[in-house]
Amino acid sequence: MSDVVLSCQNLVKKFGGITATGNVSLQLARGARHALIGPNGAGKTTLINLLTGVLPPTEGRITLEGEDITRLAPHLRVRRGMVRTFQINQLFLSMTPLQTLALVVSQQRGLGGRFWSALGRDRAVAERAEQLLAHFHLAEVMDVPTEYLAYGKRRLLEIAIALACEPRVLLLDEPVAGVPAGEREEILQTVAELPSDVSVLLIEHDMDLVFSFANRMTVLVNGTVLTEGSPEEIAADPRVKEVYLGHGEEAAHG
Amino acid sequence: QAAPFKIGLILPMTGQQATTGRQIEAAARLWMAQNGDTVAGRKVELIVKDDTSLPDVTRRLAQELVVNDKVDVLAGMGITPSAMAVAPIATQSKTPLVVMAAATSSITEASPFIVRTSFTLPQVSVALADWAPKNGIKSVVTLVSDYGPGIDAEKYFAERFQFNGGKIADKLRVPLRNPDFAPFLQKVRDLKPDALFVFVPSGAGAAVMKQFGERGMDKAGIKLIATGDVTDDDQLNDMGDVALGVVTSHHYSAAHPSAANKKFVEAFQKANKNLRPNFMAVGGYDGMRVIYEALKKTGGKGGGEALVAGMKGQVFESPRGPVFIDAQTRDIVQNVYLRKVEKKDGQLWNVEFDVLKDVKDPGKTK
Amino acid sequence: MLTILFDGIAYGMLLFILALGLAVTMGLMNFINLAHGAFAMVGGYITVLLMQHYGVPFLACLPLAFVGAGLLGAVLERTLYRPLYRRPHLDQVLFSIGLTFMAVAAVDYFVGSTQQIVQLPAWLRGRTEIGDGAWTLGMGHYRLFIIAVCAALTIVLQYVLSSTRFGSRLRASVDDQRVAAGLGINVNVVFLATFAFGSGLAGLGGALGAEVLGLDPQFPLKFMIYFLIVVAVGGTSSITGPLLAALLLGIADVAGKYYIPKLGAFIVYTLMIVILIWRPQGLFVRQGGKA
Amino acid sequence: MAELLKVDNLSAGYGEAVVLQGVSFALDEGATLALLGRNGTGKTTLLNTLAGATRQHAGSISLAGNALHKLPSHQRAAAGIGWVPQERNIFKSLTVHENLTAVARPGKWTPDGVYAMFPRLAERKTNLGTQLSGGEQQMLAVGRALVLNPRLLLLDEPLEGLAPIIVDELLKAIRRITRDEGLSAIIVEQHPQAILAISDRAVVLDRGTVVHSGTARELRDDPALVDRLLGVAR
Amino acid sequence: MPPAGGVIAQTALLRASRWRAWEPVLWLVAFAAPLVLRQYAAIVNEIAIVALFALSLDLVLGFTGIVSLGHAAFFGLGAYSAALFAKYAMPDPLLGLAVGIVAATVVGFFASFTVQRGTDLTRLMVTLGAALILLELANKFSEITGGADGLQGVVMGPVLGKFDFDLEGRTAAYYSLTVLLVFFLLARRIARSPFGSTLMAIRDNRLRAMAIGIPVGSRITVAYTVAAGLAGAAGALLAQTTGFASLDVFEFHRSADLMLMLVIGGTGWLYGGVLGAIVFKLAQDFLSSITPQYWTFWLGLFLVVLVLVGRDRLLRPWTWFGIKKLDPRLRGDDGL
Ligand SMILES: Nc1ncnc2c1ncn2[C@@H]1O[C@H](COP(=O)(O)OP(=O)(O)OP(=O)(O)O)[C@@H](O)[C@H]1O
Ligand SMILES: Nc1ncnc2c1ncn2[C@@H]1O[C@H](COP(=O)(O)OP(=O)(O)OP(=O)(O)O)[C@@H](O)[C@H]1O
Ligand SMILES: [Mg+2]
Ligand SMILES: [Mg+2]
Repeated sequence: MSDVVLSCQNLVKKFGGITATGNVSLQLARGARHALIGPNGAGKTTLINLLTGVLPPTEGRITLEGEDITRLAPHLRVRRGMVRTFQINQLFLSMTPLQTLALVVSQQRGLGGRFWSALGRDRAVAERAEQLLAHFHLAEVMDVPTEYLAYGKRRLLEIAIALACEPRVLLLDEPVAGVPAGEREEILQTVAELPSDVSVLLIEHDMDLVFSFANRMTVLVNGTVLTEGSPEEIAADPRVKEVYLGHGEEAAHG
Repeated sequence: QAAPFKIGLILPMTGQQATTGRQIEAAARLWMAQNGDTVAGRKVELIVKDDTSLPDVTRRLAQELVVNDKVDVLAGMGITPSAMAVAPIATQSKTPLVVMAAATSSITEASPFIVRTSFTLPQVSVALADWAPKNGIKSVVTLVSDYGPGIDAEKYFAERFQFNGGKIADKLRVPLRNPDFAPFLQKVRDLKPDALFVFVPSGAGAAVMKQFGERGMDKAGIKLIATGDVTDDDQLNDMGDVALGVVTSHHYSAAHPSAANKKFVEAFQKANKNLRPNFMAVGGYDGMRVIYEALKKTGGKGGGEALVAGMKGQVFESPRGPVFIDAQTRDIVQNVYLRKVEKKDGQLWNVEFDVLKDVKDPGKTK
Repeated sequence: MLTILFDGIAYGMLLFILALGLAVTMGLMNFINLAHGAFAMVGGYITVLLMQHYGVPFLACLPLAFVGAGLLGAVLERTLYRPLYRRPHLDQVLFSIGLTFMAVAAVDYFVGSTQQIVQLPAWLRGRTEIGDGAWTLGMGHYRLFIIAVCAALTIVLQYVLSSTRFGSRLRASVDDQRVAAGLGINVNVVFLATFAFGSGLAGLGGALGAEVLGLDPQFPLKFMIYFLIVVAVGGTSSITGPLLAALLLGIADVAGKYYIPKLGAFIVYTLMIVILIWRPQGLFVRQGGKA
Repeated sequence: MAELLKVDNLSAGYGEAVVLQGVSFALDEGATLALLGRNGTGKTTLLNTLAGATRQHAGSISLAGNALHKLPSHQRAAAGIGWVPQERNIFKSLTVHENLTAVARPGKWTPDGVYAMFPRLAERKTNLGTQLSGGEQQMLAVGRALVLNPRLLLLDEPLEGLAPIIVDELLKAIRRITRDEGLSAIIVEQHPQAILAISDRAVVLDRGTVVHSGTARELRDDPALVDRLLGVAR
Repeated sequence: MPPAGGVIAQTALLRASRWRAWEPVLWLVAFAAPLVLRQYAAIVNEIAIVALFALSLDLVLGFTGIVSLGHAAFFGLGAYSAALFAKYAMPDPLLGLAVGIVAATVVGFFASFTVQRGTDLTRLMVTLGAALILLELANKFSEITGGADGLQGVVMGPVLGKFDFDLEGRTAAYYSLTVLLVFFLLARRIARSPFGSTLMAIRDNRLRAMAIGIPVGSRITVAYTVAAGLAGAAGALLAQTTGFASLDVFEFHRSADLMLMLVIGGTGWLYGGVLGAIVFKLAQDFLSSITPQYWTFWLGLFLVVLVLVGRDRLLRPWTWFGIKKLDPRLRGDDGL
């Protein structure tokens, strides 16, 4: 098997007259820390939606570990290890963080169909949920229903859910937007420290974070790939500066 | 002083069938007001319950009335399924059940404790089927609501009418919940029969007649004939001129020309804000009479079997005319009248112009 | 043939006019107002009682039914409905059914449970026929009248909603009351006006429909299903959706009952289920983006 | 410069829960205030309270002499508040254009002005609110507040999710608007550096109370202080 | 760093599935009722049946977030299959109950595919339409079903070969209560299990549920099918204890009343249906015996007040649920 984990060929997505994704081909290597950047509305979120099966592509092919998953149902892609976070929080509002994580861990461990024992009866599940809560600073609010959490806490929960799925391929859509500066690095640190065979695709507009995190970058503009390369190459690319980075302070990094 | 004699009257007081319940309750109370509430030394007590036309509720209420209130007689029953659901209780507890409204033929066979004082649809439909061929009606389309009573009406009318040499051009059944009769009436119009025979539950009758007129069917030479439910006395007066001239057959008209009826109608209207009694009311009124008389016959002792025996074979002059309770079937035998809607003193009435005497329920002669 | 088509259209229009108010409160305001039929009933009774007891002409009764039901709607909105906008839909169902029960019993108490019958003026009672043979078109005058009123209403309403700012302010308020208010939209007034208008429409529908459908205290419960079908099939995001849905259902129902009377009762329900499974959002949803 | 906003001893929260307690500060016309604080300290609640979207328990807010706290939410826009909520809250059943026109008030800023500032939105004029990318929604939320032609802009994390190049432009635009048009702004941000650079004043909240209030320069020049106030408690 | 072994998390999680002190009390009272208050046996039976029916709706509505106004379809199926079975095959109640459950479950399985997609409104209407079509079918096939007159001549044998259905209705009450309890325990298990949590996840956020690998479609199918089975059981009980089945078991107002009861009691906590059934039935019985003509007014008033004042404050003044939920009205713009 090659060390390309996830790849797509000639993906196209049209919404009525709008082409959100136009002929994108992308390869995510095993263990990659890959960043996807591009101006607002470039089609980054759409690409993730296509990869995870939330949207059906108009054209093109997606393969995961060599298997064609273009038409595979979303939850089956998750079973194969592809997990994502959402740019706009998608949480279970009536559940507490603890219940949420216990549920996700149960589901991940194949216990989601169990109906004869109580949620949490399995000690290992509870333990993992507790670890995640502690790790994401959610322990003190673990019994508060999600709908009453402040935005930042919800954001943390959003990422915690994704990690609770024990991903092989992790797609992060602006995971730390709304998280205070101090905790951002910490969270991305957690992600960076995932086992080295886990591949991560990160969408993020905070260039400090992107450049410290990524070892490979793709720039998407108007639904097509503008360029791909190492962080240094991207930072130096004048076209990227023009359409995306601008000449502000951020561009100085990298 | 003997314990009071209790009558459990279970009726639909709310919902679609509410008018049935109101008419019967009012008539029962009228009977008691006119004839006193003590019979053969026993005080008569009426317990009214609303079953909202749900048979399982009817059954539970009957159960509770029998077990808790220890009623001597069950009465009422707005719709056939209610009567059917209560029948086993009547049998099991040996409590007479006087059916005052429900009109399906087979009800009286469901329990030996059932006595009926209303009517059956076959009874009134066949009368019309006898009358029609004699009056220049050779072909008919039937239009009935698609449920038990409607199918009864259709069946007995068509059989008798064909037996009498008439031709049934088509049989149409309309869903019970049918807001618009236009397509059915248009179909009838296109078939051009001599007459349209209609049975719909009272309430929908006005709509049929109106749309019949609106569609110009009368001008196209089609007559409207129906069972008396369509020109229900309860509403007839509000129907307006569209109802004029409609020929129906039924066992009771508020315009029945007899002293007994005059007295009944006047008293009923006086007691109920000028509400006109209809065929439901007379069923309730006569039902009370049957119970009273039976109680008298037992000398105030009551007892299920004795009461039913006392009810069987009663012959009396009802507001609707002479009636008797067939001792064998426990069903009512009565005259069926042919009536035409006419205007008298600015009010619409079902004026009787012909009568078939002592009609038994043809449904029992199978 | 043509007559059947005409009857179908008229029946559809009638359904539409009755469901229109619901399309406004439910579709636009996102409030599940099952008491809609009660407002229609109020309109119907206003008409019947005014005609019977005060000899008010039918045509004059229609606007009065609209105003009467609208006023009632306004009063109830201010006193009872308002706190419920942001409640779960199920609470709204509970509340509005309760209100309907009360209305049913109250009308029964005050007016009685018998059918009320509207006496139309003579000029609405007739019928005109044109053509002959298979292509005869027979038009009941009253049905023509319903079609005309309905068409006029649709045009006015569609204009108000799509071309004025009121429409978008209303939808904004429904989408997010809190933020709409924070951005300067007087949500209370917008809702009050819309609700009163929707109730008024229901009243008008009741006044027009009483003639064909009959009128008794059970009216709101008897016809609730029909209103809901129209709104569900038409989708809840526009006025034209329910209109087309009502026409479709009306024509299919009338034609079906004419040609295959045996299946009479099944047609509407089957059609509805098929459409809803095929297009779960309703037949005519608002399409975003450039087509 | 005249004082535009004065918040005095403000307490507010959700339902019975009190989130803000005794918050007081003031802001001059044409000045920009950076509102900082850790997660969940009540920054959003403060902005929402100014916009009238929470339950206020005590205290007063005056905007150019008007007692804002006495006005219902919808009249505060007329009084001069322009609000960009944290979760954007784009009206989902309205198109981009309708999102702007539904709330617009007469004044210098018109939908066309917004389109000039965010050309991206012009291309998406007929998209429904939910059919926008995250960043586009953010632009629309800012535009929607501008067409209210407010005197005081409340920006809740306005830079979140915007491309760097747009961030630069937006910061410049905010600076220009406050400088040239005399508009005031309160900006909540997680990134103190970016925002302190264009702010005149800074307020730091912790657990619903003001723990620091001063000039923006003061904070910018004292990283240690920033770290003490905003650093993650470990 | 984390405290060893996840003890804290586990205790917190299991708290939700522990029996509260009042629960056995409630059931004891229920089972004592037909003995102590003999005259109420019949209504206890009726309440137990609708409570089971409501429990079924709670599984789909309260837990999975699928609204249904056609639940009477399964209720009716259960009722007719049990009645027909008793009439033509065997009068044994338990076998008949099983037949009713199986019939409803099978149809429920196929019906579950119609509620997979769409909005609340479309689901409401599809389910409602399905029930009405069944109603019309039962009407059309009157040779088998007895049509609008109802299916008569259903004679039930004794329960377990021992207990005859008596006139007072005590056997019926115990029979229904027992079946209710059994299915309640089953539903309780399901609701507190990981499976139950995945249903709630689907209710809360379908998109996210998919994104954590929950097979949304098949979960809905299972939940709906199980619920249909429970509704069928309730219908079978009704037919068996009344010895009668008629078309109204399919009627719209059965589903509507059911929804009212469930919402009165509160969705999503299993006891909602039971509580709602008790309150609704008793209120109806009480009011209609006082004023048989106008009781709907008072019932309506009760519903209106219930909603305006808030169910929590009226019916559930206690707080065993850890965090007390804020009244949703209080969130948002009631600024001064
Ligand atoms: N459902 C939809 N219908 C129509 N257009 C859509 C839809 N969803 C997205 N778009 C458009 O497709 C384009 C790509 O959107 P996408 O969300 O992928 O952008 P993005 O790169 O994630 O941007 P951002 O950085 O702002 O999040 C946008 O212009 C958006 O308006
Ligand atoms: N709707 C609500 N109901 C009850 N409490 C709430 C609600 N929204 C927020 N809170 C609580 O109010 C407190 C302050 O929240 P707020 O959103 O104002 O914080 P913030 O400073 O904006 O945080 P962030 O940086 O995460 O956006 C938090 O403890 C939160 O749990
Ligand atoms: Mg995006
Ligand atoms: Mg915030």
